[in-house]
Amino acid sequence: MSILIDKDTRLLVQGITGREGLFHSNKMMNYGTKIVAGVTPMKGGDWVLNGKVPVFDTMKRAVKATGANCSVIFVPARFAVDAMLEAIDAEIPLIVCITEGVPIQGMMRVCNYMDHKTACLIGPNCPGLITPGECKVGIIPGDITEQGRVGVVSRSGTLTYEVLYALKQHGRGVSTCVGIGGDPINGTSFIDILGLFEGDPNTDRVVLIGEIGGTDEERAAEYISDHMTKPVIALIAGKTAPPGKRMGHAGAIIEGGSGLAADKIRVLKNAGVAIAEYPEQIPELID
Amino acid sequence: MSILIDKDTRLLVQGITGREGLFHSNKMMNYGTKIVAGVTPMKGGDWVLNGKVPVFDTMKRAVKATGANCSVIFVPARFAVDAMLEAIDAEIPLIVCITEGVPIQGMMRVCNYMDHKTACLIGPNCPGLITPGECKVGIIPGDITEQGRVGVVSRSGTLTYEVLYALKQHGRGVSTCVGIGGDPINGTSFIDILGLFEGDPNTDRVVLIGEIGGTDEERAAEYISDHMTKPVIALIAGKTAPPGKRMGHAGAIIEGGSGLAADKIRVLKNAGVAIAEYPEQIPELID
Amino acid sequence: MKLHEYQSKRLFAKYGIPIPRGRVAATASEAKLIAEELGGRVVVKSQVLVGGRGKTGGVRLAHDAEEAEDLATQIMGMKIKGLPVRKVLIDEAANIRTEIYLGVANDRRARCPVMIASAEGGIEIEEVARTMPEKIIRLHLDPTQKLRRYQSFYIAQSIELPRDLWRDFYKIAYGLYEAYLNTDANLAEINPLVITDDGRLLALDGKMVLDDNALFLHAELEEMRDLDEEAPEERRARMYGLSYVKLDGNIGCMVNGAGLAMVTMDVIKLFGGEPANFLDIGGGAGAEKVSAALRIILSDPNVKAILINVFGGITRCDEVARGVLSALEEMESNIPMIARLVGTNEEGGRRLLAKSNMITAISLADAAQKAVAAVKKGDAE
Amino acid sequence: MKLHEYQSKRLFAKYGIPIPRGRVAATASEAKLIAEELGGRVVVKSQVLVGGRGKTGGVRLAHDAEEAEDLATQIMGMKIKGLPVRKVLIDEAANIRTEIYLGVANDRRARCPVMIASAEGGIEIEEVARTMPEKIIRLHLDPTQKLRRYQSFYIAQSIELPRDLWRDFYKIAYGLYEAYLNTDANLAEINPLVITDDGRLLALDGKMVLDDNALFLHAELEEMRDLDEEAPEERRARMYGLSYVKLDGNIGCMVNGAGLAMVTMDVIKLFGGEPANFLDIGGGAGAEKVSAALRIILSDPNVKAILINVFGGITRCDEVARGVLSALEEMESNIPMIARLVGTNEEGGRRLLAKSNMITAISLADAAQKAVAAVKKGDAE
Repeated sequence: MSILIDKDTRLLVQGITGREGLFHSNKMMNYGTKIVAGVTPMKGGDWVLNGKVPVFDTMKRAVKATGANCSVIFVPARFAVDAMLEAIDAEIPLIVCITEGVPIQGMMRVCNYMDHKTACLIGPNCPGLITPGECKVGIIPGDITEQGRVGVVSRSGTLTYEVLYALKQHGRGVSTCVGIGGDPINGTSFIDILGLFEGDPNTDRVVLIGEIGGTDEERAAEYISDHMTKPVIALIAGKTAPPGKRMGHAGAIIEGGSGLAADKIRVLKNAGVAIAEYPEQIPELID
Repeated sequence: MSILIDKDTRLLVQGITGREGLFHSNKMMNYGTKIVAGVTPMKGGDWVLNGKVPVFDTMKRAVKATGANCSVIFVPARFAVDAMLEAIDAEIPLIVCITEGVPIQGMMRVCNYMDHKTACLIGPNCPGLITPGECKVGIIPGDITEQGRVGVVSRSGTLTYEVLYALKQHGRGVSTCVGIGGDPINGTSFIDILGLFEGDPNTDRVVLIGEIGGTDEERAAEYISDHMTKPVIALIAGKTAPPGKRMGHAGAIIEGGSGLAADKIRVLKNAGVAIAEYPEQIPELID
Repeated sequence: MKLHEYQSKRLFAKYGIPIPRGRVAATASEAKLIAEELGGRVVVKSQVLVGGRGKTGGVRLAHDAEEAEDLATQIMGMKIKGLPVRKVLIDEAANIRTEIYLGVANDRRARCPVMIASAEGGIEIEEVARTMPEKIIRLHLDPTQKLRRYQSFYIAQSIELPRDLWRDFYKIAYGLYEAYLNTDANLAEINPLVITDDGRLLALDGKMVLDDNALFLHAELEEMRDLDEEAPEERRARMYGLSYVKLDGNIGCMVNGAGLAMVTMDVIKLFGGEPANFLDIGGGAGAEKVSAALRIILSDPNVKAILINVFGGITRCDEVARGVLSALEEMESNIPMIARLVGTNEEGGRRLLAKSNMITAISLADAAQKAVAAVKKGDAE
Repeated sequence: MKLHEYQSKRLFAKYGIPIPRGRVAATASEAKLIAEELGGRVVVKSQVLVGGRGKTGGVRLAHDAEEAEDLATQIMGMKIKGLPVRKVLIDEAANIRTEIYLGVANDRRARCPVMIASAEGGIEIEEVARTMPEKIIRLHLDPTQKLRRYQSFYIAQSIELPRDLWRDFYKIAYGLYEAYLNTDANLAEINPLVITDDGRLLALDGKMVLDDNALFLHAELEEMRDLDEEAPEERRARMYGLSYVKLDGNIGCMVNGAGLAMVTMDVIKLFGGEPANFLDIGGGAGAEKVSAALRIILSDPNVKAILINVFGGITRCDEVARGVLSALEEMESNIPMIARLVGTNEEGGRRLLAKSNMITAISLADAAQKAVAAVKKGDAE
């Protein structure tokens, strides 16, 4: 019915006792997500969310006790690398890191470590995932999207909300929306998610939200033209961004001629992708 | 006709200009092994072995220029970790490290690095391989064995020669003989080689030469009873070795009750392996 | 965070990389003193955080201490690409035989560090990449390992470095990689790395860019930040945790989220306008932050209209409205403002702004069109 | 190479691990001086490279400096498991609430380091492994990464360490892993790591075993080798690059290759004999090395027969023969010798030995039987 998360997802929240962690855990639980455990070192033994969710000191203990199969990370940036490594070591199959501001070399070490393992990492610096009506992992507002057959994958946060909102305004629902995050080095890339959508019987078409910097969109274009049968619509942010300046996202810096929005749009068009100029155009292009 | 090496092996020698490297390169070439290149940093451009083999400064250059698909390492112990890493980086599929005295933690880093890659490493501290009549990689004397249908795998050096010699005395030839080395941490283990012999149509039975220390023989026993259809004969060295003392091989130290010869012999027997008391018994057990 | 040349080279020296003798001066007389100490010819180098200083006359050769003082006076009176020169580095002059490029950077695609080298040093590597891509050697490195000798030899051979310099080159490449790893750098480059006419390797110029997100691991490096080198509004933005980039247009933008902020700029342009800035207030910004953001936009004299585009999630629209109102209380302004608030507490936000003289919009396209129209109207008046 | 307790603890301290105040003494009066400096109760600990010193009276508590001097005198007169005590460590006495075990070792099977911990400290970990295996916590570590906080917390929790000590425990576990990595250790252990009755963690006793093959990377550690602690013949063997272990039997063995040497011992035993030693002359040994090896064997008064088993490969049989003859020239001996030489230059070797009074054998089994017979014959005479 969806990719990566669904109603059987057993979610663990790393940093559940923090302000952000607790706030969003409440929202996720209210949405219907099964939160089975939280982890905060030195807070093991506490219970949170009206006494419904136990807190553990370490991931290994939490996973053993609760059978969690997905973890979402809300810890401060300075602890995020540790949190990801701990989740990998605890053999969590799906790890979602919301935290923004993770050091790049720390992420290199995480990716290097992951190469030995089978975990799937979404993020960091991402809004997380939502499978409308079933499960939400992260911070995507639950009320701006509904169940449907459009898959959404994005490097952005609020721009994703904007697109989900525009889709909903036009009566379009979503199978799963995945925010892969805007950092220069992250876990899952566009092509991983495109492959999952291509194989998902409940996804008819895919919206890809990219931005300047890096070559993820170019690789996606290659993948789409080689492997995708489902139609793809793309929106690329940063057409007006001047080269060499960092536009908020650590990933959105244009390095030495590559990573330009115009180049990305050109190769995506060549791969048969419909390009939207702004969010409200997307529903029109789908119809 | 054999495993791992044969007449199509294109061998590269790391440390070819050293005393040991040059001596054994000569022997290997006289045996019929195709030596296509040597590598010694700062000696690139030289030619050795009567001007037949070019020397390169770096592995990448040598592999690119000669299409080598196997490398044998004769460099001094202090350069061996580098040599192995360089061979892995140059994407050599079969790496054989003869060098003795490689630091253990250096080997841990090599193994950790290999986990990302597809290379196969034999050794270190091993005599290498021989496929009689076709190819020899390492230092096993060519005249003590002949072509046949017995596979030999061993953690030892001269003890292997002794066994090959005993087999030849009784008219038994060998498909391939692999010395995996006596260090506590090495690349390929017994079970990797047993699997290859099991799948090799030219191997009828296998001789396994083990020794005290570690649990490689125990894992081999498990593998034999689960996966091997061909008969296995084993010789385990160190029945009289006192615990806690290092018997030459860095791997042959008995640690805290495990690794004893008696334990190894027991589990091998239980796996249906015939146990030889001394080398000359092996040919008798084969007949 | 970019480091000055002299800061980068000081770090290099710490990692065993040979650099010219020299020191930084903040006044011309100090420059003279240093030149006297060094003796002989010196190079007077402006210390500003932009590339291409040489072409603009920001790097000059002095034959003696008097000339060094003169040149320092001249250079410290300059602006290079808009940045005033406040310091000069006085380095002993080297006799150069060959110029090489050597750098370590993040490879996003391979998700690991990459060492880059070229026999074509002394010019920007981007320029080499454009004109002579075959002259660039790239080698991926393992972020958990130190540089290995064979890796440096491979590079040395590939850029055709004379073999007698390979061992020294190894020390330099090793040190550069250590410097990159130990400072959490995004970039560490020596350009040019020269061979002197007496056959030594010397790091003549250097540049390091550190990862702002990793500075908490390196308190000692944070102190190297040169506050004078940031545009004052960018510094103010940074202090408030805002992400702000000044641009040349006249429609100020305030948006939550980097992607949405870029799209907002794109849509303004699409409808014929020119954004005056990029500004991301981040997630969950409170009224104070929003107020600071608006004041930064208002302080730009080019701004003729302001577009506020907020998609509430963690960010609450009523908080945004409160911030806007508080900024407008402090700084009165006649600049037309277009607000488009959607999501969390959207009603509350709209209600608050209803009291002010604000144009509202229902969609991003609508908002952008209204902002462009407002500028045109202003121009016409 | 094993380090003494005091050497290990000195290294620990360097890596931030808290150890008791104390110093090593080579004389009883020095011990008294140190005890006076420390004040209060002290522990007098023999420094010998064997386990189980406590049980043999090699570790004693002194209530004052005079008692410390007395105990030091007694202990320095002792032999522990055959080793004379030449130094004592004088440590301030700790009040112990709990004893923990914490170590890092090589995991051969997983091919990486493993951290081992147990709430049952103060006894040998092998003992715990045998009697209470469920009390042992193992955690595999990445040799390219430092210890992570969560890893130490997992261990701390598993051994039920009070939570208020977790942060201090992290520092200790982190330091121990650093010490292990930075010295290329095979083993680094704190046993016991105690909680004192005022609630602090303290490394009361420690042990490190370094990788001999990695000492070339750590010249400063090689200097810690205690030559007095090796049996003189083992030291001599090491200097010649021979691998020698003395055993209790009476048939001396000289073999090339460790595996073959062990099998030679096994076959001697199989035919009713007892090997006097393990001796591997290594690959490609020259006459001088062989001669040294034979002299070491001959210096063992228990030896009643000698078996020389050489399978020539890199090693040349004629070289071996030459070495044997040269040793016999130096040290005349009536001990019967059985030589079995096969492989490279086997003919030459046999020809040389023909001149001497040597028994030859065609196979290993044959050689072993002849050696056993020679001993029996000697005993009978």
